[in-house]
This record gives sequence, C-alpha cells and structure tokens, in this order.
Amino acid sequence: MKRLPRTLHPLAWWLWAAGVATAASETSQPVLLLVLIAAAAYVVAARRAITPWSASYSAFMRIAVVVLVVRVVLYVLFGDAGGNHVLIRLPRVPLPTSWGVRIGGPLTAEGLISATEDGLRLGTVLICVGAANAVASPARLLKALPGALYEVGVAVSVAISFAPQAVVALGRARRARRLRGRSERGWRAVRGMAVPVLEDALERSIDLAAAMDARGFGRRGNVAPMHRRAATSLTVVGLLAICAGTYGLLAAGSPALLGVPLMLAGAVVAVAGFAVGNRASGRSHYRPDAWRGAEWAVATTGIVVAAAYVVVAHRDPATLDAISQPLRTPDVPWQLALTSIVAALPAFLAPPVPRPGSRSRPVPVPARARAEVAL
Amino acid sequence: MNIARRAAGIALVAMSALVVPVQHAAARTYYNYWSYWHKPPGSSSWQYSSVGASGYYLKSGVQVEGWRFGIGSGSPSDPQPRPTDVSYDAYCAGKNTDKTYRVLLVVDYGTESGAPSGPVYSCYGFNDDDNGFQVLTQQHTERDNSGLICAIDSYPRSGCGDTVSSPAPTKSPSRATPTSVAKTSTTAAATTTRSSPSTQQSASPTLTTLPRRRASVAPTSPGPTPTTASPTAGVTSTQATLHPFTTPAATSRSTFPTGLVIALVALAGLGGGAWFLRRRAR
Amino acid sequence: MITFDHVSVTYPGASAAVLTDVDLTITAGELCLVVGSTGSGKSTFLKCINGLVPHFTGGTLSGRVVVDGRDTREHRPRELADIVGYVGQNPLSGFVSDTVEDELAYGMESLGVDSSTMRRRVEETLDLLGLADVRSRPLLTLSAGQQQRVAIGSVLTMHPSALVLDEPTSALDPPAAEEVLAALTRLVHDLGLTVVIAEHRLERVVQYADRIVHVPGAGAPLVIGDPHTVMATSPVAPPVVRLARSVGWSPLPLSVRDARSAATSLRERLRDHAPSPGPVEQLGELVASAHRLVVSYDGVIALAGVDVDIRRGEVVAVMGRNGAGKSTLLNTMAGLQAPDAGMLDVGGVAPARLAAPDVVRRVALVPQNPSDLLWRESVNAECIDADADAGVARGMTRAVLTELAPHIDDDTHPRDLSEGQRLALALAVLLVRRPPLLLLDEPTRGLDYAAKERLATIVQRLAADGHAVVFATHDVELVAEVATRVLVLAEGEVVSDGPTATVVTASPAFAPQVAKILAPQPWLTVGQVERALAG
Amino acid sequence: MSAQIHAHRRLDIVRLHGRSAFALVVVTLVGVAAFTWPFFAGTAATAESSGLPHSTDAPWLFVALLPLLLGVLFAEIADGSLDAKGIAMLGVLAACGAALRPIGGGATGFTGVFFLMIPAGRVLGRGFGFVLGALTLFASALLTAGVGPWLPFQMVAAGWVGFGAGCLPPARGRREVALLAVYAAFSGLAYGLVMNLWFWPFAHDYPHAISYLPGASLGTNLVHWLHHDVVTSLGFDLPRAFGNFVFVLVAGRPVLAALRRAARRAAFEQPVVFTPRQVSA
Repeated sequence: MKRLPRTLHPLAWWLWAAGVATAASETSQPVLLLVLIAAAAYVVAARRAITPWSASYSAFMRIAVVVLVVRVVLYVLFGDAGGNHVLIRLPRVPLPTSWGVRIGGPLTAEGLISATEDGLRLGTVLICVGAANAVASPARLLKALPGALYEVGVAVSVAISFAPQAVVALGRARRARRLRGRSERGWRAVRGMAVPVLEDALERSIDLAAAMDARGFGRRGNVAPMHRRAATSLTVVGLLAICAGTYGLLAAGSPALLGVPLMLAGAVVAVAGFAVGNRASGRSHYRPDAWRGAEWAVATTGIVVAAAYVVVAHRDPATLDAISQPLRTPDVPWQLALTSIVAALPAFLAPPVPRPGSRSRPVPVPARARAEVAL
Repeated sequence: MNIARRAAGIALVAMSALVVPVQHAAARTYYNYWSYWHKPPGSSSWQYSSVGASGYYLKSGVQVEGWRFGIGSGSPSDPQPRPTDVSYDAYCAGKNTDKTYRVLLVVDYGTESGAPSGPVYSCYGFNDDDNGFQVLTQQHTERDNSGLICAIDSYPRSGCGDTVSSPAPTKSPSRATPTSVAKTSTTAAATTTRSSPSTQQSASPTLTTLPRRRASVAPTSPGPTPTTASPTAGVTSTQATLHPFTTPAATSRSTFPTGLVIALVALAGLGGGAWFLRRRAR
Repeated sequence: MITFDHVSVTYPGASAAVLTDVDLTITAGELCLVVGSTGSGKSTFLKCINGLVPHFTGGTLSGRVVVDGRDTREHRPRELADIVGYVGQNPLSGFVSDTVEDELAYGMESLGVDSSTMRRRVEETLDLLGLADVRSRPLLTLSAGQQQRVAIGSVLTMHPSALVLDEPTSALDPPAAEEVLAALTRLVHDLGLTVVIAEHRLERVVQYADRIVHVPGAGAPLVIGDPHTVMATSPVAPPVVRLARSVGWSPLPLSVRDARSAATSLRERLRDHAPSPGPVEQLGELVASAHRLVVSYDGVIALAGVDVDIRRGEVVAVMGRNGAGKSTLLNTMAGLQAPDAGMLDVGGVAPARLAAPDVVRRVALVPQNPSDLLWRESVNAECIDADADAGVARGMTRAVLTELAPHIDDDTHPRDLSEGQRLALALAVLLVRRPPLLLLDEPTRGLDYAAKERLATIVQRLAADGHAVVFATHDVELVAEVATRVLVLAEGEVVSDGPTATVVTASPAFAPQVAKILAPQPWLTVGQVERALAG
Repeated sequence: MSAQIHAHRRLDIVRLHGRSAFALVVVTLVGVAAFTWPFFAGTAATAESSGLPHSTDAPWLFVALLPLLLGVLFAEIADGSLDAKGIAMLGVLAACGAALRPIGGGATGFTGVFFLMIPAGRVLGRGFGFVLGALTLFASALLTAGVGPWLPFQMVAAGWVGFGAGCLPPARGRREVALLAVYAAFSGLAYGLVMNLWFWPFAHDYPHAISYLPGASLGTNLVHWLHHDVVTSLGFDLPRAFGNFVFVLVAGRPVLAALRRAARRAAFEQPVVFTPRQVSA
C-alpha cells in the first residue's frame, strides 16, 4: 500500500538519534561504531527533509573526522598509553616532572588504536547528531515546544525569520560604506556597519511588538487559578528535587537514592508542571505535527538500540571494550551486531518526505550549515 | 510572590537536611576494587598510590609495583598486595642489572572465592621511566573505565569498583607468612598455563626484559633470545611478539566470529545503500 | 462602532499634545480615510483605536475611545485583537513566523481558536487575498505587495469588525501598492468591514472613501467631512484634485473618470496653448556613458547590453517593472557592481576599478534606504564626518543640508528625521564632494506630497547647477514633474529612451493623471496647465 | 533630554522576581554542577554509589537535565515579566547575534556572538542579558543546524555572559566602554574554558597529562584541565577574547547609544495615564 508523504514529528527523529548516540557512547568497538555510522548514513540518505539543513549531515561528518584526527595527534604528542608493541619512540621533550606533562615517548600500537577508537566514538556521536539535524529541520522543533514556552518560542522564531534579513542588512551597510567613500574593511568598518543594522533591527523590534500586541499576543485564556497554582507548585517541587539530586550525585558517598533517582523524579515532576501549565494556557495550535504509529516506531528503534548497548555494557563490559588492551581481533557479540542494524530501520518505518511544492513547509535559508563543537 | 518565598524556604531546609546524613554516610562506603601500590627505591613498605597508573612514572633504581583486588574505602588502610614485606630481590635477584629502572610487579587477585590464585610476580627492566600502566600491561591484560582499572586479567569479569554494604573481614597483612608466600608463588607457576600465560614468562628470567622491544632502543641489550626459553614460554612469547593480534582465551567466547561477520555484512550493505541513495538523489 | 469622545493625547516628555479634543464616531461598514503630512499625528490617531496609544507607547490620554462597546481604558490592545485588526506600515517588520500559513494562523492561535475553525479561516483568507499559490512559501521570498497582503490577512483571520491600516502602501512601490489597495477595496465591498486607513497615495483611494479625516498636525483640530468638502481645502491632494481646484470645477472630481467628463471645456481652452517646456535643459559634457553594458548576478543576467549616455544638466528617469534592472544600472554606475561585458565610463574611468574615495568624487548614489548611509548619533556629527571624509572645511555639509532642507535641528538623531529630511541629509553628505553625477534609487518611497515637491525642486536645482541626475522610480507624477528624459528598461534592455513628454504620453501605464485627463493633449503637470492658463 | 534621564537610569526589562529568580538560581546551581562535576565527583566509585554506571554518563545526564531546567526558567520568566516589547527586542537582538556569529569564520574561534549580548545585558538589565545570551546561541544553532548535546551548555554559559554584563558596576562614557571591553575579553576566554569542561570528561581516554582522572584529587584534575585547555582550545579562546575586546572597544559606544535610544523609544516602563475628558476652551 502507498503511504502518504509527510514529515515525521521532529521529536521522533531526535529520540532515534539520541538512542543511537547513546549506544555509540557505550562502546569503543570500532566495528560496531562503523555499523552505527553506516546505519545513520543510510537513514539520512533515505529520509532527508528538503531543507537547507540537509547538508548538515556531511558537515558533521567532516567535523567528526577532524575530531578523530585531533584525538590521534594528541596521542602522538603526549603518547603515554600502555602496551608493549612499540611502533616508534619519539624523542622526549625534557619537561620538569612536576608538570606531569610529557611530550614524546613511546608510541605503541595499542595506544594508537585506542586513540583511534576513542576519536571514532566521539565522531559517531557527532554524526548521529548531524543525522538528526539533517532529517528533522531544527526549526520544526520550535513547533513542538510546550505551551509554557510559547513566548520564548515566539522570540526564537522571530530571531530565525529575522536573521537572514540581518545578514542582508549587513551586506547593504557594507555597500553603503563604499558609497560614502569609506573602506569596507577593518575594525572601524565594523562600527559603521553594525550601527545601521542594529538601528534597523531595533526599530523593527518596536513595530513588531506593536503588531504582536495588536494581534493578541500574551493574551491568556481564562486560566483556572488552581491550574496555575498546581503548575507552579509542581515546577518548584521538581526544581528542588533536581537540586537535591544533583547534590547527591556529586557529594561523596551520599546514599544512592539521593542521586540520579531523585534527579529523574524531579525532572518528571517538573515536566508534569509543564503539562498542567500547558493545559492552562488558553492557546491553540495550527496544524500541529501529528504523533502517529510511524513516530512511535522510529522512536522505539532508537530506544531499543540504546537499551541493548547499555545492557551489554553493564552485563559484560569486556565485549564492548577497546580492542587495544590487549591487541586482538574484535569479537563482536552477534546480538549487538543485529541491534545495530535496527538503527537503520527508520529508513523504512518513517513515511517518505514530501517533495517541495506539495505540502512541505520550507524555512528561511540559513547561513551555510555549520556546527560548533566544544573541543 | 509568597509562593516563591515559601519555595526558597523549602529549598534551604531541604538542602540543610540533605547535608547531615550525607556527611557521615560518606564515612563508611566500601568498594570492591583494584588498589594500586608502590614501593619506591629504598622503601620497604607499601605506599597507597595517589595517582592513576598511567600518571605514575618509575623511579630510577629498584622498586616494587603492586596491585591488589579487595574491599576498601579507597584509603591507605585498604588491603595491601601480599606479602607486605615483598622485595625486588626476593623474586628478581640479579635480573636486569643493566637496566636503569628495575621493577617487581605484584598482582594480587585477593582472597575472594573464584579469584584466580595468585599473587603473580613478574620482573622487568626498563631504560625509560615508563609509567605504571605500561608496567602493568607488559604482560597482564586490563579492563578500565575512564582511567579506573576495573579488571586485571579479566578479573573480575564485570563491574567496576562496585560498592559493598559492609567491609568484609580482610586478612590483616601481618598474617601473611613466608610459607603462604612460597605457596602462592608455586601456585602462581602452576596456574600460569590456565589463567594467564604471561605469568609463566614472568617466571622465566629470559623474557622479563622483553628483548625485542629493547632492541629498538638499546642495541647493547644482552640476554638470550626468546627462542632459547622453555618451549611453552618460547611459543607464547613469539606469538605475543610476532603476531600481536592473537585472541586471548580470556576474551574470545565463540570460535567462529558470527557477530563480526554480521557486522561487516551490515556495514557493507548499509554503507553501500546510503551511497547509492545519495547518488540517485543527485 | 468606533467612538472618540473628546480625546487628547500627550506623549511622555513632550510639551504639547499631539491630538487635542478629537470627537468623532465612525459607523460600521464605513471606509474612513485619514490624510495628513508625515508626523502630523495620523499614526497616533489610528493607534488610539486599538489602545496601542497609550498602553503601548505610554503617555496621557484624556477622554475616551470606545470600540464596539469596549473602552480602551479597561482593554489593552491584545484584548481588542478580536475586534480591531491593526496593520502597520512595513509588512515585513510585523511578521512573527516564517511561512504564509503560519503567519495567517498566528493571531488565531493566541485567541485560542479551535484548530478546525483555524484551518477553515486560513483557507478563506488565502482565497480572499489571492495568496493560495504562495501559501507555503517563506515570507521573505514574497513580493512586497504579497507581504502586505499577508499582513492584512494575518489580522483578517481573527475576524475583526474593524480594520485599521497605517499607510499600508507607503513602503511599497506603485505596482505593489496597486495590489494592496485593490485587495482592500474588495474587502470593503465584499465583507462590509469598517476600515480606517491612513494613506498618502490619495489618487488611488480617495474615490472609495466615505469620509475623510484630515490631521493638520501640531495639535490643531481635525477636519472631518465627506471627501468632496475636505478635498476642496486639504493641502494634501492628488493631482486630479489640484487641477480641479485650480480650474475651479465643482462638484470636485475625485477620480480621473469624473475629471475627464468635466474637462471637455478645459481642453477647449487649452487647445491653442502648448505646454511650456519643462525645466529648460542646456546639455553639458558627457559625465557617464555605457556601451553594450552586460551585468549579471550569479548567473542571472540583470543588464543585457545597455547603451546610455548621460550629460550634465540632464535629469534622467529610469523606469520599468521590478527586476527590470533599474537598480543594477545605478549600482553598476556607482561601481558597486563590476560589469561582465561592455564598456562603462564615468568621468573618464571605469568605476568598479576605483577605490571608494575616488568613486564618490565622480558619482554619488543614494540607495533605496537612505538611512544606510547614516551611522552617527546626530545630524551634526554626521555632517562633521562628511566634511572630514571630503576633506573640506567644517560646516560645508551643514550648509548644503540647510539649503536642501531648512530648519533641521543639529542634535536630532538621523533616525528621528522624517523620510524627506533623512533623504536630504543623505544627499547633503554625498553632495558635499560635488560629484557631477548623482544617482537616486526609488527616492520617493515613503515621501508624502509635500516631501515629493521639495525633492522635485531640489533635483531641478541640482540639474540647473550642472549636475547630471539619474533616478530609478515608479512614480509617474515625479517623472512628469522633473525628468527631462525617460529611460524604460525591461528584462535588462532599453525598450524606450526619449524626452519625457513623448515617452510618458505614449503609454497609459506611464501617464500621469493630468495627461490622462487632458489626453490627447500633451499636458503632464498641473503646473504646466496653470502656467498656460495664467499666461 | 529625556534621553539623558533614561540613559542614566539602569533599565531592567526582564525583572527576575519570585519563581523566576528561584529558577535562575537553580539553573545556575545545576549548571555549575553540570560543568564542574568532574572536579567534585570524588572517586569513580562515588559516582557508582549515586547510581552512575559510568562516570562518562554524567555529562549525558546533564545534557538531558539542562534543557528541562532552561525550559522551566524561560517559562517562569515569560510568565508575566516578558511582554511583547521584550520578546520582540529579544528576537531581533538574538537574530543580530546569530548573524554576527559567522564573522571570523569560526576557524579562528573568533566570533561576534557576544558582541551584542554584552551591551544589551548592560543596557536592558541582567535578566534580559541572560535570556538574550541563551536565546542567541539557541537561535544560531537552529539556523546553522548546530543543535546538539553541547547546546544546553552553550546556552547556559552564554546566559551567564549576558547576566554578568548586566551586573557590572555603574560607569559612564569611555570608562563604561573600557569596562565592557575588558569584561568582553574576559568572558570570551571564560566561555571557552567553561565550555571545555562539559566536554572534557568525554576525553577520559585522552593522554594522561590532559585527561580527566575520576577519583583524582581536585588539584590534579584542575592541572590536567588547564593542560587540556592550553593544548586543545586556547588557540580558539584567545582570538575570541581579543575579538570581543576590540569589537566592544571600537563599536561599544554607538551600540550602547543605539540600545538606550531603542529602550527609550520602546517606552519600557513608561507611565500610562488616563484622565477624564478635559473640557476644551
């Protein structure tokens, strides 16, 4: 039977990606990591939304490679891993021992491989994120924001729709400098360019505010005060629990109950607060993204993969271990090999993406897809 | 507004309430973990290592490195590798005299039931101040998690510094007698073939300096070549050195690598598929 | 429907009231046109209707404004959103979301309209405003006219009973303005909405208005009445009205159609006169000449082999629909864009090759948005900067400015000037270097009649001083007023190039109102007719 | 002249009171924890005791937790103390910040994101500064498809930058600009160092000298962390700091003026008065 093309709920995609990323972060088994990358690549290739962000996958791919390289270079620089298969001994830069830093020294096969594995793991996580960005255009996440975050959501969507104009305005300002016979380079140019753009933006913000006000922005429906109060108290309690949980997590040897469990409980309560507040806000949503079977299916695949890896990681860590200590041929548990394939299923579970021109919802063209990773 | 004030109040109370139990809860938490010990040159007693293995660099001269699996609170009062009075000369007398750094490595699997019988002793000599991690991984395999050594020679099979409710009655070091030492040492020799081939080598004087490795740095390295060692040791050592990618019995569970094959097939299929789809999209 | 009960408004920090004792009632289904020069208080008047004044702007409002039974004292703008739809000047700056559909739905979302109703209303509105085919397009990719229609639609979906529009076309070029006003009149006639609209393109709306409110400004009392009576005296009036006044027709015709029927006698009287030639042109030497000029932006050909010579003393109007290459021609002449082929010679050199300072000595371009050229905190600072740039004695720019636009305060922030004054300042800043060639891109955008007339005189004076002026525009009235020569571009090619009178009268599309009224006789401006009748 | 009056008054258009202030405190506390836990998580075994299977799971936990907290915070702030003007101002300023971000290409680490949020925090108040900082990075992440686990951390860090700018001591004229410039440089550097922290624990397999050692003493880890920064990110942080400094120094004054003027024209906190009809003479 023919499935109608529609865009999957972004949240489903992100759950899937998060699951795969979690799985990747559990292992440093290169073969498994490569399978996960391939799975993500396949899904992206099959179910890419037609947005300017589609390119982000390859962008993240490049970043992942950079991460890998950096990682290996670091090892070569400070190579002090174990292992007895010495490939080469770099001359050691004499540094006072007190620094605790050694540059140079033996490079072992074990060290090199473990560095690669480590880099590969980080790279895989990045690639999963890139996949999510590519299949679910992040701007659509905004529509999935809970009602309590409505105002902030508006601010962000204003920012998103205005940013391209700001870029254009920057260009105009640069030309204007030339028209006044100033050079458009150098620090001083920044001033000459920034000010007109900023002035425009600020003037616009005032018109915008008027327009929003006139269109009923911030007009709360008749909210039952008990609703409001319930939401509030839930949020507050949740926050407290989270605080306590964090504290318990970090305080040496606090009872286990005080750590993650409390934190998660707090999170749940806070979310409940959101839900209540959500019902309380007298707003409606125009054509909200549907959450149907396909969404469930895609989300599940992610969760399954993550679960499998986590379980194995705690049952039998040795199998997920690096193959560098000691050097050995990777022994891949067949269960994991199979689950990794599950990660590719969304390529078939998700409905086909609508072609542009039909009911697709385009989004303003952003600057070249670029991802910032704290490295 | 007043809600907020109340909330803030609750927060304070909750926090202060939390601190109290945590404080003395922290006093007694015990972990079942591998503790790391040194006997620097000149010292005859174990010193609990404050830094991780790969952070500890050998001192020049004669010293002892120790690993002990047991229940402790992560403090110098934790059970020490046995025997506490072990010295380099007790096991490595006259070995590696030409090396700057001489090490006796003691790996003590502890007293729990199911632990590989040990301790296992190995003698090494180095010309570089390599770190404790390198010393350990010369001939032992390890499993670690974020720098913390979880298992040595795949013991324990799982877990990593798990907490235990109460400290098990640990044997006080003083009770370790010379006889027990002798016993353990012999059992070590006996067990080697089962638990870890490395211990056999460590027992055999010829291999303790790893000739191939030294050859790359110190051409003048003396000592017989592996082939002159005892047949079994000779075989294992040549395997370990010439074919680094041998699968130790400890970690391999299936003779035919089903998983690996599946994984590789999946890799090829998915990768190829993705590539093809991308091509077609253009 | 909408009642002003002795309303006066004073802004915080302002000494005098903007509106004093406004007292009127606008009945349901009425189209009320608000006229007045820029800064006279039109916007304040409109903003009172949905409570933006004083709730949003701050200030003191005495008296009462009641809309559909709701008093703006008790109801903030957002509580009036479902009865008053307010649309501002610049459509783009009012947009919250990024696609047409979402924008239309936005208002309803905050009203909490249920989703099936929302869906239905959006579809209705899309059809009503002819936006169905762009429903899923990003707002940025729409034409200005479409954007303004979306802005209107975005308030219509809330089914208000009154629509308030503050100069909905002032930021648009005439074709776009046409679209919007056409849509509006359809609304008035089809939906019977109450519409209050401030507009300075009277020639298009005045004939539809049921009532006109003239805001003289400076807190003076409003003039309220039916179009004919108000127009008879109003200082802001479209050419057709000014012609009628000067000839003394009554009843006052408000549309070209009425005027033509009234004009038979006038045509008789004018038969034996010839239009006095416009500003006499003594052609000086060549300042710019393009030969087979080809320019393209990333693949798209913007200019396909343009030939044009421009001499001192000429005022050349470049006309043509959007995307015909008008701006490109000007930008290329100003050296912002390098030609792909052909020869361009401005003052003996190819501008694109020159460093910025050398270019501005030969050619000055005022972009569509003059405030791009201004980045200082005060008029004075701006002038001093310009003096320094030009390397002339301090005060020169200021002098130029005062003769372009007298009485502008030194300390005013450039952004606080009216469009006309800002244009003057931008001109002054550029003219202080006395470039022989002056380029203006859409100079009349956002200017009211008064400002336009001032611009016309400025341009004529510059031409008389021996500058060559080239301006791209859609504004036929201005062209008729000042241009000595018209250049019509289409798809990057010159389709006609000749003296204004011939080109403009040749096609009704480019004909000014007077020409339409007095056709076939070649009269272009009220001025010409008056001169002829006087002499 | 009313300009002067307003320029000298410190605006605070996103007032933090009651729950929103409390939420901000919580976010900050948890945020601090999220960044600095590597230093305080005693031994890896402690982490174990509080339910953390691997110490490397902690960052993931916070990755999941921070967005929720930010959400709560924004919800509380939006609830009441954020009107249309504030939202619109936030939106366009965040957009400008996002538009400025690519300046420098990112290759050098030199970016314009902070250029606006610092003066804005200064002029429009610390609450506004925090929200603007966080939203700027959020928006630019959405625009450049840079959404990822690092985003919540970036948002919190940038929020702090904006908040700090709002807390700076009063100063006028050149001294104010200088003050902001120094702060900009400092925050540029600090931002880099802090952002390394969230990521650092993932680097537990890094070479010993620069890697995170669970269970090691605070001192050791601090030293290792600094090494890590010097090796991996100082090359990005210094240009960023320098860029911020020069940006603010060169364009700080007009930008501050523009913001103050806008705040004035937006008539934040302007009195709204209704008087009965005055009988006109």
